Amino acid sequence: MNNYTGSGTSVKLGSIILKNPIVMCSGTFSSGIEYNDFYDVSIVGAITTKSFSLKPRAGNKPPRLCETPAGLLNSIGLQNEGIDFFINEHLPYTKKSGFNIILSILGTDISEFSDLAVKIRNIEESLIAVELNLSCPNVEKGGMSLGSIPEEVENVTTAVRKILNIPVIVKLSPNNNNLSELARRAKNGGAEVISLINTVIGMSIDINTFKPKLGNITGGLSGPAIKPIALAKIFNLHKEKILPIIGMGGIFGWEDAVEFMLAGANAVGLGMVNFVDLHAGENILDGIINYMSNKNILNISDIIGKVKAE
Amino acid sequence: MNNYTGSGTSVKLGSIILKNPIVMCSGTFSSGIEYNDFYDVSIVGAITTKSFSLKPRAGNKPPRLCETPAGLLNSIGLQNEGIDFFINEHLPYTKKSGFNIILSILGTDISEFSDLAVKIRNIEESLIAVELNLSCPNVEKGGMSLGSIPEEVENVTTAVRKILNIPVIVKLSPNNNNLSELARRAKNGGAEVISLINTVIGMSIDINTFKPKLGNITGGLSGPAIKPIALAKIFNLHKEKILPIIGMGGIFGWEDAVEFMLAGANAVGLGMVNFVDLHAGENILDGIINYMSNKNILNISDIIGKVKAE
Amino acid sequence: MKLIKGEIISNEKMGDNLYKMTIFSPYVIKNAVPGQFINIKCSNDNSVDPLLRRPFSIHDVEYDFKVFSILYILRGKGTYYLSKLNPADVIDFVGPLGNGINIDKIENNNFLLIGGGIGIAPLYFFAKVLSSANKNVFFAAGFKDNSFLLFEKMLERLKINYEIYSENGMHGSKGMITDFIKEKVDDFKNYDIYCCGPVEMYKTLQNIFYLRNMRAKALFEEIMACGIGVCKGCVMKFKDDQDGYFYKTVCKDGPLFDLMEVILE
Amino acid sequence: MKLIKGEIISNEKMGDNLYKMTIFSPYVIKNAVPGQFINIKCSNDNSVDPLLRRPFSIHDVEYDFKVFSILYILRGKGTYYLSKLNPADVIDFVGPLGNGINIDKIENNNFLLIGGGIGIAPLYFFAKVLSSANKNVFFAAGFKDNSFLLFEKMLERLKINYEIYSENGMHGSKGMITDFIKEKVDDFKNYDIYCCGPVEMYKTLQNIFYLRNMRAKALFEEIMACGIGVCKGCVMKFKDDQDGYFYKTVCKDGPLFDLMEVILE
Ligand SMILES: Cc1cc2nc3c(=O)[nH]c(=O)nc-3n(C[C@H](O)[C@H](O)[C@H](O)COP(=O)(O)OP(=O)(O)OC[C@H]3O[C@@H](n4cnc5c(N)ncnc54)[C@H](O)[C@@H]3O)c2cc1C
Ligand SMILES: Cc1cc2nc3c(=O)[nH]c(=O)nc-3n(C[C@H](O)[C@H](O)[C@H](O)COP(=O)(O)OP(=O)(O)OC[C@H]3O[C@@H](n4cnc5c(N)ncnc54)[C@H](O)[C@@H]3O)c2cc1C
Ligand SMILES: Cc1cc2nc3c(=O)[nH]c(=O)nc-3n(C[C@H](O)[C@H](O)[C@H](O)COP(=O)(O)O)c2cc1C
Ligand SMILES: Cc1cc2nc3c(=O)[nH]c(=O)nc-3n(C[C@H](O)[C@H](O)[C@H](O)COP(=O)(O)O)c2cc1C
Ligand code: FES
Ligand code: FES
Repeated sequence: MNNYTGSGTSVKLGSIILKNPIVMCSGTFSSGIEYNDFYDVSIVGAITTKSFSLKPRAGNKPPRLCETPAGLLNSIGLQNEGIDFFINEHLPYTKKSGFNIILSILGTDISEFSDLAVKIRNIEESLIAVELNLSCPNVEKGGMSLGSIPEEVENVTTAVRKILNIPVIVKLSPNNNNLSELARRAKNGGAEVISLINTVIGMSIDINTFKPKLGNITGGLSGPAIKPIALAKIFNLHKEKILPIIGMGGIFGWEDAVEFMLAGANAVGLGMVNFVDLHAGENILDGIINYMSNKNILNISDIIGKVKAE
Repeated sequence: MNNYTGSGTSVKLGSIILKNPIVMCSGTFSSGIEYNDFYDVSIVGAITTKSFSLKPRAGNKPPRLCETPAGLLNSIGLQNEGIDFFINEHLPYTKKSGFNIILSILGTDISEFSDLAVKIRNIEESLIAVELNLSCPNVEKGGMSLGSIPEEVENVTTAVRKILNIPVIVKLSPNNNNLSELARRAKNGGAEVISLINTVIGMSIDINTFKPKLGNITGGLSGPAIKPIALAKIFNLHKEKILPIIGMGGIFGWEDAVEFMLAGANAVGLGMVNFVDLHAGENILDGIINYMSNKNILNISDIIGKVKAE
Repeated sequence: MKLIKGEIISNEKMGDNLYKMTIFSPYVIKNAVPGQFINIKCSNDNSVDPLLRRPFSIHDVEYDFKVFSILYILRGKGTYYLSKLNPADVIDFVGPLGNGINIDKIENNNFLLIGGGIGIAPLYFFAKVLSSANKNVFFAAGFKDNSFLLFEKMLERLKINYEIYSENGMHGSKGMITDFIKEKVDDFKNYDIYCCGPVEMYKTLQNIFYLRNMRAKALFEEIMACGIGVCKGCVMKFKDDQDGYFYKTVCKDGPLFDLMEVILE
Repeated sequence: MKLIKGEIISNEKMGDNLYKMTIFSPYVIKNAVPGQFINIKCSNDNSVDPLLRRPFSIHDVEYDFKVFSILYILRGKGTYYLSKLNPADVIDFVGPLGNGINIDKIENNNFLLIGGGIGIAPLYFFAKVLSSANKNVFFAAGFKDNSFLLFEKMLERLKINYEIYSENGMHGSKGMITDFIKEKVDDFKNYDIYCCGPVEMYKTLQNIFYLRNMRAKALFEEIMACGIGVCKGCVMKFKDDQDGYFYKTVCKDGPLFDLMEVILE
């Protein structure tokens, strides 16, 4: 096993400094506790928690999962036990274990986000950052998610920023055409980092029963299938130099992680790979470190955005 | 082998009647001549030709292909020998062999599309329909493709419709958020059918050379990887009942074809599967016919849009 | 629970589309209780087809040889991959997973196990544990046809009481195992009841037991992704204290649940 | 060209990461000419990993036994899959593909074949055909190391002249085969020259031949999708009559091109 604390692996995203670029994606790593049975997950740069809302959410009706070619469709529907549960049940453990936590929060409107921020103010010092998951459908906005409406992205970010002192990350969905506008609005609102991409809308149908394979009819596609799509989105957003990016979407091996950094990701998010390789965090970190030594790369941050694309 | 002409397999798309729902996708089947060495391709419902422009196009610089998980990235750049070549070299063969040809055409502006239509007027009676590929980047519109601008979709369709008497199909790209608006505009312009989806923008990078794996940097993703994405787009567009749909994107087996029809496709497009299964046309048609007899489905058109999604 | 590379000791065809794989793993032997399962990567190291791991119940455990086995039906790509593996090949799995049945906490001496189809796989492990603890076990098993013929031999060796039904009558009595249960249910009033089988069986059993105010536990299946309670993908519906409902994960909160509490839809 | 299911007769390791697979196919035997290739599905029937077929040159043909072979290097998933296949397994391939070399149309009696690395694979088939037609053949082959040792045995059996170079000197003379060509090029002034190897070799050869106003033909590789000229994916750049350029497909217009016409970048 390699040495994870060497400064060569550290990356900077706005005012956030991670000891290495490995970030666990929201919803695929819970708060890290379960995976700590498999390896010491405090070694990774950061763990983004499952998105927590103000009150518990039951989530969507099952079935919630469906495998597709090199991909996974899910319609979990953001089931979570509510922010208080995180604060009372998970946080003591993650603090004690030295996890680097990015807390993902989820609201249906500005007021829910503000209320969440107020709750977080008391635990700020135990977090690296807060990530705004803006993909919850909003009833007032005709079922559109806040994250697809530029003004809302700015307003929600501004509101949270006002209450909290820790860095704010905004997570965007690839199902929008206007990612650079959304990222600019996030920046205007005070966000320091963009997380990209969330899952891609997809669907699957059982040809015997004629029923959609997901209880919720459509769901979000993740996994290797979406990797080229994620890379192109990150490459294009990076070119505009709006904000640093945590890049994710289909990373399965260390080679993929390097590819994302070359495309312009300042850090990389590991999502559903954790379900298949339960040691993905340490394996991918190891791979990156070996790559660095084979290629004589002193600082991993030197390769960010270095794809030769004139 | 099954009997392909039984009326139970026929489908109607606007005024187009296909003897079966199998349509070969543009760019993946040339004009059918090469595949005719493998099986009698006149059995399929229709063959969409490679997109032809007014003058020959050299295409993009290689490499033009890159395999991704369950997907294929391509940046062919619409290399083609020009419409005259199709008329003089391919058409006599396709006529003689009884292929059902949908001619795909490609222009950078209305005037190129009009000029193409004028050329086609003389050969109209040898074609089932003409398909407008609006994904060519347009210099005047700042490199955006015509197909992403609602008014342009309408204007180009109107222009072609004025010149030609055969049905017009408009092919849309999934890289747009506003598919239903684009489809409505196509309908306003006189299109009878929508083809959906073209490839999804993607990218891949060589981590040893730091170079993009495609000479053109980004490319279009096709294959099984995009199947759930295509299905969701087709399902959503079908719900709006704007125009009949030729659904495509990642179909590999007959089961996929059935899935697309359940989601709302009136006919199904076979794209890159032809590269892997060189008999895909007859295999998938056979599969559908067996499915019909196992399930006692008398007319395949009875299952269109019949996914149970309340 | 751990990520384990286990060597395959044998991988045999047991019947039509039915296979039994035996794997060497001191860790599983030491830690597994009946009802638990393992989550297997069913493709080569770098392959993504199939992408997700596949869950299989622990079917049998031989403490002396430090091997356990799974009994599996050929369904799709994952099980096809498994069926092609040979002794000395290595499989990559996570386990043991799920809550399972801790027999030390059970006071009753009488047990009725009801298995439908491949549902007998985990119940066999339970029956074996119960029988070595000298409990009184009755195993009621129902199949479609005679593809589980060899399973009867295994039951015989356990020296427990059993009854086998098959829908087409080719194995045991003709009929559904739930018909047998319905008829004899009063004989089992004071038994601890454990079931494993398809949803239709569970619905019938819920009705039978509900009318008699009896209880039972059951092992459930759902499509899984993480297998460790993280993704909330594999949930089942339960009534809550008010008039609402909530979801529990099969992989972590289950797969063993109180049959009478689950809402089957 | 046809879609064929061919039975594997043998699949042997020939050297480090080097394998030779022999396949029964009367159709290929009857139709293939040197330089042509086959496009193999390198995954199980329903698997999409890897997705695309993989192209391999026809390396040898044994007319008496109606078998042909490919010589392949272990690179990634596709060749890994091939390397695990056994005699009696069946592979699904399309072929023979590409333009190839029709020897009936060649008048010259003297042939120089220049192979770099795995590039010797298709040239061997050509050498065999030429030698049975009693042509005068000189085979110049260059390798990195000694992983192609067994290939020399095959050349010996053909009873042709040859010269082998390896970069590390472990097989034949030490150095690049292009050094040898540069030195001896004037001996081959009146030969028909055919090459197959990496791009760097081609660049060097273009220079050598250009200065002497010589010509040569070469077999090229590009990543392929359809393999039959449909997708325009596998193209190489050529000068056109004006000052421009155009693209030809390797799979259909090639893989044999005039080395002096190709623009290498
Ligand atoms: C806790 C648990 C224990 C199980 N124990 C056994 C056992 O002992 N023996 C046995 O034969 N089978 C068992 N199963 C079912 C087994 O997991 C499926 O048969 C297997 O996943 C099919 O995979 P496949 O690739 O061959 O089929 P595919 O058709 O390719 O499966 C497609 C997808 O559906 C999922 N899937 C399909 N059927 C099931 C199912 N019934 N449950 C969960 N996921 C499913 C797969 O994970 C995959 O994502 C168990 C399932 C669970 C949840
Ligand atoms: C006309 C032709 C003839 C060939 N003949 C031989 C031969 O006789 N022996 C031999 O060992 N190899 C030959 N090759 C190269 C061979 O096709 C590749 O080594 C093989 O495709 C690698 O597949 P993989 O899955 O093992 O590697 P991967 O790394 O998984 O390949 C990834 C992708 O790149 C493509 N690819 C990689 N390398 C090449 C290449 N050099 N040419 C074309 N596509 C490539 C594959 O098709 C695939 O899409 C030939 C290639 C061509 C075009
Ligand atoms: C089961 C599952 C649950 C997820 N839940 C969340 C979530 O709660 N909040 C969020 O922002 N993203 C969520 N995501 C999206 C992931 O964080 C990630 O953006 C996406 O899966 C792409 O990465 P991947 O392909 O590596 O999985 C979820 C993804 C999966 C597969
Ligand atoms: C190599 C290649 C070339 C293509 N060329 C065209 C084209 O010329 N015109 C067009 O409208 N679509 C073109 N397409 C898109 C296909 O017609 C189809 O919409 C897409 O590939 C999705 O289907 P698939 O996943 O089944 O391949 C091309 C696709 C591929 C893979
Ligand atoms: S499979 Fe992830 S919670 Fe059960
Ligand atoms: S591989 Fe399609 S044209 Fe050559």
